[in-house]
This record gives sequence, structure tokens and C-alpha cells, in this order.
Amino acid sequence: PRALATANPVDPQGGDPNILELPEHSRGLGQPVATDGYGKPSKYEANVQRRQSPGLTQTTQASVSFAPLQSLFGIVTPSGLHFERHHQGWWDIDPSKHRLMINGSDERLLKKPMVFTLDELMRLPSVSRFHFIECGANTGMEWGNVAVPTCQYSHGMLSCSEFTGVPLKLLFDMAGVDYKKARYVLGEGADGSSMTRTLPMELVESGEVLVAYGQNGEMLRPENGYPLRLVVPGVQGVSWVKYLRRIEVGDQPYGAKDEVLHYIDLMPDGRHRQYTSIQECKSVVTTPSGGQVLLDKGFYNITGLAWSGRGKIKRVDVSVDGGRNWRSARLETPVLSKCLTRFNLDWVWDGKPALIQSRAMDETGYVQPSYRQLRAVRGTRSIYHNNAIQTWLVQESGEVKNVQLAG
Amino acid sequence: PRALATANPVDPQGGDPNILELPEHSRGLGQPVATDGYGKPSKYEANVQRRQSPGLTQTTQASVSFAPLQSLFGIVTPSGLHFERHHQGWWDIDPSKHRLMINGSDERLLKKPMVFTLDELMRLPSVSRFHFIECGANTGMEWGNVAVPTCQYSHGMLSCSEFTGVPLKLLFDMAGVDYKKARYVLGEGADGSSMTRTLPMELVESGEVLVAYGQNGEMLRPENGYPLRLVVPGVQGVSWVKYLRRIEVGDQPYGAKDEVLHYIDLMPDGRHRQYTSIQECKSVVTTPSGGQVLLDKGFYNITGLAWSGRGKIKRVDVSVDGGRNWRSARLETPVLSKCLTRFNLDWVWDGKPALIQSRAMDETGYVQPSYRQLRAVRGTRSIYHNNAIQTWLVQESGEVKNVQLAG
Amino acid sequence: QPYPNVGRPATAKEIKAWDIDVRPDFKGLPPGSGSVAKGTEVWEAKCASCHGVFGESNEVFAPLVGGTTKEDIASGRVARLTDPSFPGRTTLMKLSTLSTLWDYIHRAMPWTQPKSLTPDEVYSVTAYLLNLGGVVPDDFVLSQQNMAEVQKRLPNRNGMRTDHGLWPGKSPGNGGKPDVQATACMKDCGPEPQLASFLPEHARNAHGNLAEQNRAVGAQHGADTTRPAGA
Amino acid sequence: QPYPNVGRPATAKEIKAWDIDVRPDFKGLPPGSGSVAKGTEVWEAKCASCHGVFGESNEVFAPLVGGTTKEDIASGRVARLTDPSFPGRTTLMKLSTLSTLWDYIHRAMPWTQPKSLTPDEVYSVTAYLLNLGGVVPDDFVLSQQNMAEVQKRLPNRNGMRTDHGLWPGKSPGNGGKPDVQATACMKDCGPEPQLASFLPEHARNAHGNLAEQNRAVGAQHGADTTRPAGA
Ligand code: HEC
Ligand code: HEC
Ligand SMILES: [Ca+2]
Ligand SMILES: [Ca+2]
Ligand SMILES: [Ca+2]
Ligand SMILES: [Ca+2]
Ligand SMILES: [Ca+2]
Ligand SMILES: [Ca+2]
Ligand SMILES: [Co+2]
Ligand SMILES: [Co+2]
Repeated sequence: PRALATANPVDPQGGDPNILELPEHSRGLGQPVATDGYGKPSKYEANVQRRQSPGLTQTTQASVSFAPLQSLFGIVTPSGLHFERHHQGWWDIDPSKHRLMINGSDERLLKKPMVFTLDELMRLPSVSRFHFIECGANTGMEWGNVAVPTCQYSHGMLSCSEFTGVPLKLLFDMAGVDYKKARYVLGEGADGSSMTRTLPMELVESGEVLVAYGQNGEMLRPENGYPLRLVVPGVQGVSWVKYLRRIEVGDQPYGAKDEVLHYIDLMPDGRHRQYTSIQECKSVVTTPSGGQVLLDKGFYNITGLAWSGRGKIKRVDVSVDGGRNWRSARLETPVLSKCLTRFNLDWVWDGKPALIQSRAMDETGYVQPSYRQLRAVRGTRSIYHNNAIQTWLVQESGEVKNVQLAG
Repeated sequence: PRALATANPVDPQGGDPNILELPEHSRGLGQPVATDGYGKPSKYEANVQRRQSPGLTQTTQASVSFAPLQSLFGIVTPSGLHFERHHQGWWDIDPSKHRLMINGSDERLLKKPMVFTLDELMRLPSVSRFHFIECGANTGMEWGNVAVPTCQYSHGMLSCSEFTGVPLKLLFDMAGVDYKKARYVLGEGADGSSMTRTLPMELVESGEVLVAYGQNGEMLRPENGYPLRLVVPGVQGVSWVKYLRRIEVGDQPYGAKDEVLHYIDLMPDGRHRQYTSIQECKSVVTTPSGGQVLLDKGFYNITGLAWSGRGKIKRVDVSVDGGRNWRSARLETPVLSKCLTRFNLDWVWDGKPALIQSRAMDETGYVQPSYRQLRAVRGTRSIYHNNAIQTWLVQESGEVKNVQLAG
Repeated sequence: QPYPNVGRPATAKEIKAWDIDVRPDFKGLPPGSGSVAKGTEVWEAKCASCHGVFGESNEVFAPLVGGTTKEDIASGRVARLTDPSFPGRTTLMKLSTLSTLWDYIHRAMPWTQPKSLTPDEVYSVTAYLLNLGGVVPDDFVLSQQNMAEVQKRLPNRNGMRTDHGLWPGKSPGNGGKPDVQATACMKDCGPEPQLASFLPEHARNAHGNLAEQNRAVGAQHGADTTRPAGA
Repeated sequence: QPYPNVGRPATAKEIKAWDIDVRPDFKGLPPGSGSVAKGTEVWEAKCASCHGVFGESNEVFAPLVGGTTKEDIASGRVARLTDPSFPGRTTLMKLSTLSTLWDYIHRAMPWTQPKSLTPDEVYSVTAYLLNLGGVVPDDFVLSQQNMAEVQKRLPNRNGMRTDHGLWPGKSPGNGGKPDVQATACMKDCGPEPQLASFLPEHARNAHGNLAEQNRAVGAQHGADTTRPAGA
């Protein structure tokens, strides 16, 4: 390893000046409470930012910023670092003027079209639940080969929050939906793109789909749809319609732009899979990960995230030899359905090259595939739903590289 | 109720101008991604701030700011709204210069005193856990009578986060602690007050006490001890030593300033209880709550928080008639040990005065007491550990008042 | 009424103002029409600056037209989608339902002034784009009446599959059965690993200096990519 | 060594620099001494501006001395703590272990320059405060040697109880048994409720306008406390 070691060697007769010379903060008076009525991270954390991937998009309003997974802990994504995906820019909407409409594609499907204010929605029974949200295009740049250096860019269209809102089922009950006939649901945003996506009524009936206003204890952030968004656990982010203004029930899918021109997966036979929505079981080691440098040999905690759009994570295995041998990692509790699960595993690095991988399994028994297994079925041009096992190469220098393995 | 109703009545032939006239954000291009590499709440959320209670303290660096519980959802407290309690002001410490020392009060108790850098601590096996932190003095102003108008001031020295760090037991094992002899632990901060508190070794042995660097996915905030603090689940906040620089093991309690002059509970016999630390089972309705106004009759979701320093919440009952009759509330999952639990209950307000209370029960079977029950044992001068049932009076006007009931 | 005093009926005018979606069966499509000629005008005035005069630009987005053939119109399958070496995919190569194009232009374009077009303008630019792709002739007038006919000529109208397991409902799709099956082998698995792909050295700093994209402390720091690897 | 290359031994000098705690048994107390007279000087120069010349100020904090008597020194219990009508509690009324006072002044005072005092200065101001409280005579010299003797004269040395259930370990305390027992009655419980305490109307706006302390939307809004209730 390079001589960056921080093991902080000191003269046994002397000591570390950071200890022997008391720092200023041990000898003075600090800042008052409520210096910031709404606080912010330390100035020493300035490197921890969401970022665009250079060259990925030609505009900044129809674009993506990636969450810095390599610097995050646990499962909650700080709302300030939540990944962004906008199609026509983000807005800070006055919530007192925002309205939600519930209607039917025709009168047979819904008895009473309704309008709600925020004041009213917030009077209704609410639930609070932890869920991940992942863009269907996450890791999309890597279908064919390695394209980006760090897990921020390879996996950073992923975040996890505690969402609070009203189960959509409850609003549908109020409006008198005919669940026999109305098997499809359209969500529509209030922004310029007025994003629309179709959901199956089954998901709404499960009680999992929320009309959410809360995220991590406070209101949704403007970048994430303030003041209202759909929460559709297990389903790709594009369906979690932001700036939600309208929900319609219908008797067939809606063929929205993002169901016909995007978020369709090109198969080797030249046809596209349409209405692909579930985010299948996936995981990634976040440290050590691409673009990082191990400072020394010795002990390391390998840590990462696992998730599944089909339920709970059951097991995560980690390999340090490129997939030849695996050990099961410790899963942090609580392990929640359609939520990130943090895993940790002890590792002593001997200074030799190592190929680090993680492989998640969910409660349905589905096992995260290798690139070989995934490509054998789907080829390399899908763009969406790449849930292959990620490989990081720890080089002798300590520097970690994003790599893909043959065959 | 006052004529504030927002039920948004419209002419059935016409409609709401907020719908009929498309808003600017439906007709224009919004802001780019990564406008803020680290985002912030909507400008319309400016009222949601942590605040000092006027007149409570004479200085602002030895003081408190309260979290706005009345505006929060779920169980996670946004880190920017986490309550603050400083004794000599807060600091933004350079983590690359910060050190943690582990030592013994003498050599018999610990074989190898050690020093760790942040780089090193972050290599060790970590855990991530959700826990509440409550100041022992929370609700302290209300022991004798009603003193403050809102739940921000009455209960706002309470927050809940996902903490990530190294179990202190692991560091003690590395340093060779003699667990037979060393039954007490001292934590010490690096700030001006160099706050010290004693912990029982039992808590460390349980694996629950953490040397934490992470909070809600990112590093601790400077106001909360960046870069290191103790996490002592179930125990009052003062023991969660911030800016943690040193941990000593010893064979007797340390009688620190905040164990002898403060955080001692004055009993009716004129003696103080010393080393009171556990935060017993408690709850509070956060909406509707003091200082709020119900805009209309009709349906409301009563919601609040429950927690216990002794484990999980088992049940929360809610009364709307001042404690005569109770209904059990829905508990949001996950229900975690020594963590906030969100409860919700349906309520139709008939426009008449109502006295709203919540009463929590934990897994040990302990039931949150009324003021009468609590005062019968402890009097009214304890300052600390007031976990009595809170009463909010909803007046006919819709305005909610903080009240206490007789007898 | 379990939730008294919460919410109210939507009025007819309100629903009209917001219910703008157009479905594949053209439910929701407002009356109106527009010619290719009119579409050319609208296009040049309001669209060409971003998408290019012939919808060919990839300056702000992938090209809208190109890549489709007469044969595709006949088969309803865009042949070039089977060719892995064909570089990009235009909108027309993917479009399987005409409603989608109409609905999207109507709700979202022009990008900086969404919802500013009249239905007739939307019909006309849609006709223009279809004409560029050879789907309709130069003198065509697209209207509410003939949308369903034009649908039958879309080059990729038969290009979609729903026989997969990624739809979270009963239909369309196979009800959720995964297509890829892996196993959780634990010992001596697979072949000896061999590197197949990694970033070339010249791309080392293409995403900026990674030292500045990692926390200043931690088990690992960020690599200084302003300097060559190993330096 | 299960965690190779993580952490290192602390040096003797490092431990000396940081291990400053002083326990009730005076372990950790450094050698040194200081007279009441010297303490008066230190006090007036470095402490009086905040705490008052006689430690009586409650401008920045509760008074440090006052409220204790000769009888308290004899009994080791501060009698005034039994009087619910006695307003405040001074430091000396509560102090049960002398180490605590020494340790705290040494680590944290003066407030704006903590850890700037020499051990001798700490001994001397501690002596000064004890003298103000009548615990030691005017000509007293407090030192490492006689701290234990002075401890025996602290007015509230017998004023602490640990026979409670709020310590999360085996000892001190009763091992965790709660002192207050409530029951979870569900129907027709307790007496008819009667208001006993609420904020007086004149305090309505004492915490600022509550309308500005609640979100602008929500099931409830904040009360405008700049106007009288019900207005
Ligand atoms: C100021 C630039 C701009 C103008 C003017 C503009 N567009 Fe666009 N157009 C875009 C961008 C950017 C996108 C991609 C939006 C996204 O990613 O969601 C787009 C997307 C589209 C698409 C969808 C393509 C696909 O495959 O998803 C169509 C169709 C389209 N535009 C048609 C039009 C028409 C018709 C007009 C004029 C009436 C127009 N555009 C004017 C910038 C523009
Ligand atoms: C600039 C103001 C200031 C100066 C100067 C100052 N103090 Fe203090 N002192 C305070 C404040 C404020 C507190 C309360 C700190 C807290 O809440 O943690 C305090 C607390 C104390 C306490 C603890 C009281 C208790 O019951 O908790 C003692 C003892 C004390 N000071 C002694 C001294 C001595 C001795 C000096 C001088 C050597 C001194 N102070 C100088 C402001 C000051
Ligand atoms: Ca419709
Ligand atoms: Ca997406
Ligand atoms: Ca010591
Ligand atoms: Ca506290
Ligand atoms: Ca009403
Ligand atoms: Ca080393
Ligand atoms: Co470092
Ligand atoms: Co309102």
C-alpha cells in the first residue's frame, strides 16, 4: 500500500501533538444553540455531495444526480443527498395552493371524483414506512462494460427514506372506486413534464401504495416532489410520481411516454419489454468501492447495501476472490420489506489484489445474478434493470477499481 | 370552530382557480439537478425550526434548543432539527485531528490503553441502530404546573436517529478490560465543558453502547458531537457524551458535575436521587397539540410518539375525554427497542371541548403514569424524568391548549 | 362517510382542466386536426431549435426520427433494433402506440413552455414527425378520426413484449416470475476470475478528482485521480 | 489480535494530558494547594464577573453559594431542601462530593477559558467558595492532603439517595425496579376531569407567535397568538 497509512505512529516517550497540545475547542467557548434553526453538516463533510455524471445527459433539467453511497452509513439516506431525477426541472410548489384530484377514466369506474387540499389529506389516517427507491436505469451505464469509476455513479440512483402519507386505497374507497372494473391506476405530476405512469390496482389494494407528504420526519424535499408524491414500494422510481396532482383509475394501461419510449428494456430479439417495473433483488459493496484507497493492510469492515422489490432480504454473501468463495454477511436490523438492508463483514486485507463482490438473496429465494447469467437472458442493451453482481478490484497499491469479470 | 375552514368549497358549475388556471410550474421549465449538492427543505417549511424557550437559560451556549415535534412525521428526526443541549457551546471539529483514547483508572483494570484515529475506528466492525435520545430534563418545566404552550417546548428535547458506530465492548476487548473489576465507565468530551458521565459496565456488555460517528446515514452533525459521540440507548441524553475524546474504565462511579449538581432528582424528603439515568416509558400526542388550531369539525388523525428506555413499546392508549375512557392506537412498524414508536388513531371531532391524552406501556408492562401518580411518589421538584401523561384541551374555537388536570 | 369533512367532489370543469391523458385506445383524445404543412410551421417555430429541423438533432436529446424503413411499416417491427451495432435509438424506432406521442407533446412540449400548444398544433406536429418518418404522406391531415388508422402503420407497433415478470400486477405479464435464475454457490464456484472490463487510464479523471468525492476521514480515502494511478 | 493494524497504545504523556478526572475517593487529584486568600484573588480576577463577587449572582447561572447553615454542616443534610417554598438551589446546597467541585472547575472554568487554571488556582478558588459557605475558615489552605477531611464537612454530603430504579446497572440502586405504578384502565376511569393548570392569557404570546411555529399547511395550523384567544 502507498504510504498514506494513518495508524498514527508516535514516539512512545512522547505522543501525538493532537493529544498533548489541547485543541482550541477544549480551551474555549463554542457556538450558541439554535445558531442554525435548521442545521447542516460539518464543513469537513463538503465532499459528501450528490453529483451529475459528466456527459450522461445533455441538459441539466432532464437529468440525474447520484447519491454518494460510498460515504453513507446505515439505511437512511439523508434527504439532502437523496438522488434526483427530473424530466423538466424541479419546483418548490406552494403547498397551500396544491390540489390532488382523484377521477376515473369514465364514470363506471369511480362514483365520486374528488379534490383534496394538503390540509385535508393531512387529516386522514397516515402510515409511516421505510422503503428504498431506485431508478429503473440505475447501473444502466454498465450493461455492456465498465463505464464509471465509483459506486456513486454506478449505483447512486438509489435512496431510502421513512415515508409518511395516506394509503391510496383509502382515497379510492372515499371516491367509490369499482375495484372489479378499475384494474389500472394512472398517477400524474403537476410539473412541466406532468409525468404519468400506470400502476396495477393490485399494488394499491395491497395497501402499500401511499400518497406521501412526509420523508424522514419532515415534508418531502422540493427535489423529491414537495408537497406530494406517490410511494410505490418495490417499483422503479419513475412510478413514484412527484408533484402529484391527479390519480385516475382505468381499465387498461396508459402507454405513457415513460412506458413506451423510455423505461422499456431492449431484448436481444430486437423487441422491448414494456411495463417492466419491479426492481429485483440487488446489492452493492459501498466500502471499499471504486475510486477509494485502502490506507494500510490489516482489518477492514466490508459494508454495503442490499434490497429487493419483492420483499425482505434474506441473506447477503460476500466474496473477496471474485466469486470463487463466499461468506455470509451480518445483516443489520430491522430487515424491512422493500427497504435497504445494510450488511457488514469482517475482512483482513493481506495487501494482495482482491476482487470484492456481494450477492443478495430475497425472501422469495431469488438470488442476485452475475453479469454472465443476466446477459445470457437479456443481452447488453436493456439500459434498465441491471441488478448484476458488482465487482471491485482492490489493487496492491490499495486503490480500488470498478471492473467486470469475463465469462 | 373559527371560520378558518379549508375544505375548499367551490361553485359546482365552476371550480378552484388553483385547478382551472394551470400554475406556472405546470407550464414552465424548473430548476436543474444538483442545484444543491446538499439539498434543503422547501422555503414554505421555514416555520419548522428548532427553537429556544424564552427565559429558560441565561446564556445561549449553556442552553437548549427544542425540536418541533408538532411538525414531524414518523420516527426519524431530520438531523437539522435534532434538539440541542450544549454546556459550553458547540464546535465543528476537524475529524482528521480528533483522537479517541481508551484508558483505565489504574493498570489493574485495563491492559493496554489505546488511541484511535477516525480512520481507524471506521475500519472496525460497525452496527447501525435506531434509537431515541431524550434529555433527562425534557418536560422538566411542567413538574409543578403548565409552563409552556406547545409540545415543541414541553417535549422537544427528544429526537430519534439511525446511529452507526462501533460497539464500545469491541474497543474494550481490544484494550484488554478486566470486566470483573471494571464495573464503571467514564465518557469524556473534547469541548470546553469536557462533559463527563458514568455508565454501568452492564450496558456496555449488553453490546448496546456505541462509539458512534454516523447519524441518519451521514456523519453526526456538529451540534450533536461531530465527529464522535457515545450512544447509550434508553439513557438520558447527557450520558451520550459528544465530541467524545476519552473513555475510562474504573471500579466506582465518578461523581461528575452532571451527576452531583445536575441531573439529580429532588425528592419530597429533601434528598436528591443520584445517578438517575433511565428514561422511563412516555408518550405525547404531537397533533393536535398545544398552540394549534383545528380548522373544522370532522375527521382527524390523532398522532404522536411513544418510547421507553427499558425496551419496546407494547401499546399506546388514547383518551379524548381527559382519561375517563381510552382506545388503543395503531402502532407504526417497525417497533424497535429504545426507539420512538409512532402511533395513530382515528377521531371525529364534534366541535365540543375535548381533553386529549396518550398513555404508553412498554414490554416490561410498565404503564406511563398520570401527574397524580407521579407526584404522589416524587413531588414536584424533581426537574428531571417527568414522564407523566400530557393533556391537550381542544377548545370549541378549535384552539388547543396545554393543560393539567386536578387530582 | 367514514372521514367527515375531508375532501369534496371535483367539478366537471376541474376534471376537464386536468384530465388530459390520452390512452392507447385514444380515449381522452380531444377533437381537432392538423396537416403536415401546418406541422412544418409549428415545428420550425417551436421545436426545431432543440430537436433540429428534421428531428435529427441529438444536441439536447436523442433524435426523434430516423432508423425506420418501409419494411418496418409493413411488419410493425423495426429491423434495426435487432442489430446490436446500430448506435442510437430514435423515438420513432421505439414508438409502439401513437397516443403516446400525441399525449406527450401535448402535456410536455415545447420543453420550456409545456401545455402551450392547442390540440390542432399537436395534431400537426405529430403529423410532421410521422411524415419525416415516412409513415404518412406529405399532404396528410392527422385528426381525431384517423389516429387509429395511422396507428396501424407505426414501424414498431409490434415491437413490445409483456411476457416478463417485472410487472407488479396480474396482467400484462407473467404474473411476476423472474427470467434469470442464479444459485447461491458458496465454495469453489465458477471459473477462475479474469478481468474483462475496466476504465482506461485516460478516463481516470473523467469524473473529476475522486479524492474530493470521498469523506476526508474514513477506512478508505478517495484516490487522487489528478495523478496517474500508482504515483 | 482480531483487528490487525487498527489503533495503537496510548503513551504515558498522552494519558497524563487527558486523564484529568477526579473521583469521589480523590483518585486523580493532582498535588497542590491554595489558600482562601489566594482564592479571593483568583475569584475576583477570573470568576466574579459572571458569578458575582460572593458567588451570589444568578445573572448567568444559579448562585454557587448560599442556603446552607452550620447545622447542615453538622448533619450533612441541607435542611432547606426539604422546604418546597425555598426558591432556588445553590451549588453548595447540592454538592455531596468535594471532588466534583474541584474536577469541574479544573476542567470547565472559567467558562470562556476552560482548562486554563493551574491546580493551585483550582485549590484556591475551591477554598474560597467553601469559605463563603462557611465550610472552611478564612485562613484555610486547601490541598491534596486535606480534601478528604473537608469532604466530611460538606453541608449536603448525606443528601443523595441511590435507592431507586433509574440506574441502568446493578449498583448503585435497586437494579431497575420502577417507583411509580400505574394501571391501564380503559373504561370509566378515575374522577371526572377538572382543569388545574393552564397558561394565563397574558403569557399567550410569551413564546412568540405560534402561527409562525407551525407548518403553513396541515390538519391543524398554528394559533395567531398576537391576537387574543377566540378573536
Ligand atoms: C427547449 C428545448 C426543446 C424544445 C423547444 C422542444 N423540445 Fe422536445 N424535448 C426536449 C427535451 C430536453 C426532451 C427530453 C425530455 C425528457 O427527458 O423527459 C424532449 C423530448 C421530446 C420528445 C420525446 C422523445 C422521446 O423519445 O422521449 C418529443 C416527441 C418531443 N420532444 C417533441 C417536441 C415537439 C413536438 C416540440 C415543439 C412543439 C418540442 N419537442 C420542443 C427539448 C425541447
Ligand atoms: C464568562 C462567564 C463565567 C466565568 C468567567 C466563570 N464562570 Fe463558572 N459558570 C458559568 C456558566 C455559564 C456556568 C454553567 C455551565 C453549564 O450550564 O454547564 C458556570 C458554572 C460554574 C459552576 C458549576 C455550578 C453548578 O452548580 O453546576 C462552578 C462551580 C463555577 N462555574 C465556578 C467558576 C469558577 C471557580 C470560575 C473562575 C475560575 C468561574 N466559574 C468563571 C459562567 C462563568
Ligand atoms: Ca383520463
Ligand atoms: Ca426513475
Ligand atoms: Ca482517571
Ligand atoms: Ca440531557
Ligand atoms: Ca367543512
Ligand atoms: Ca499499520
Ligand atoms: Co485520514
Ligand atoms: Co391551510
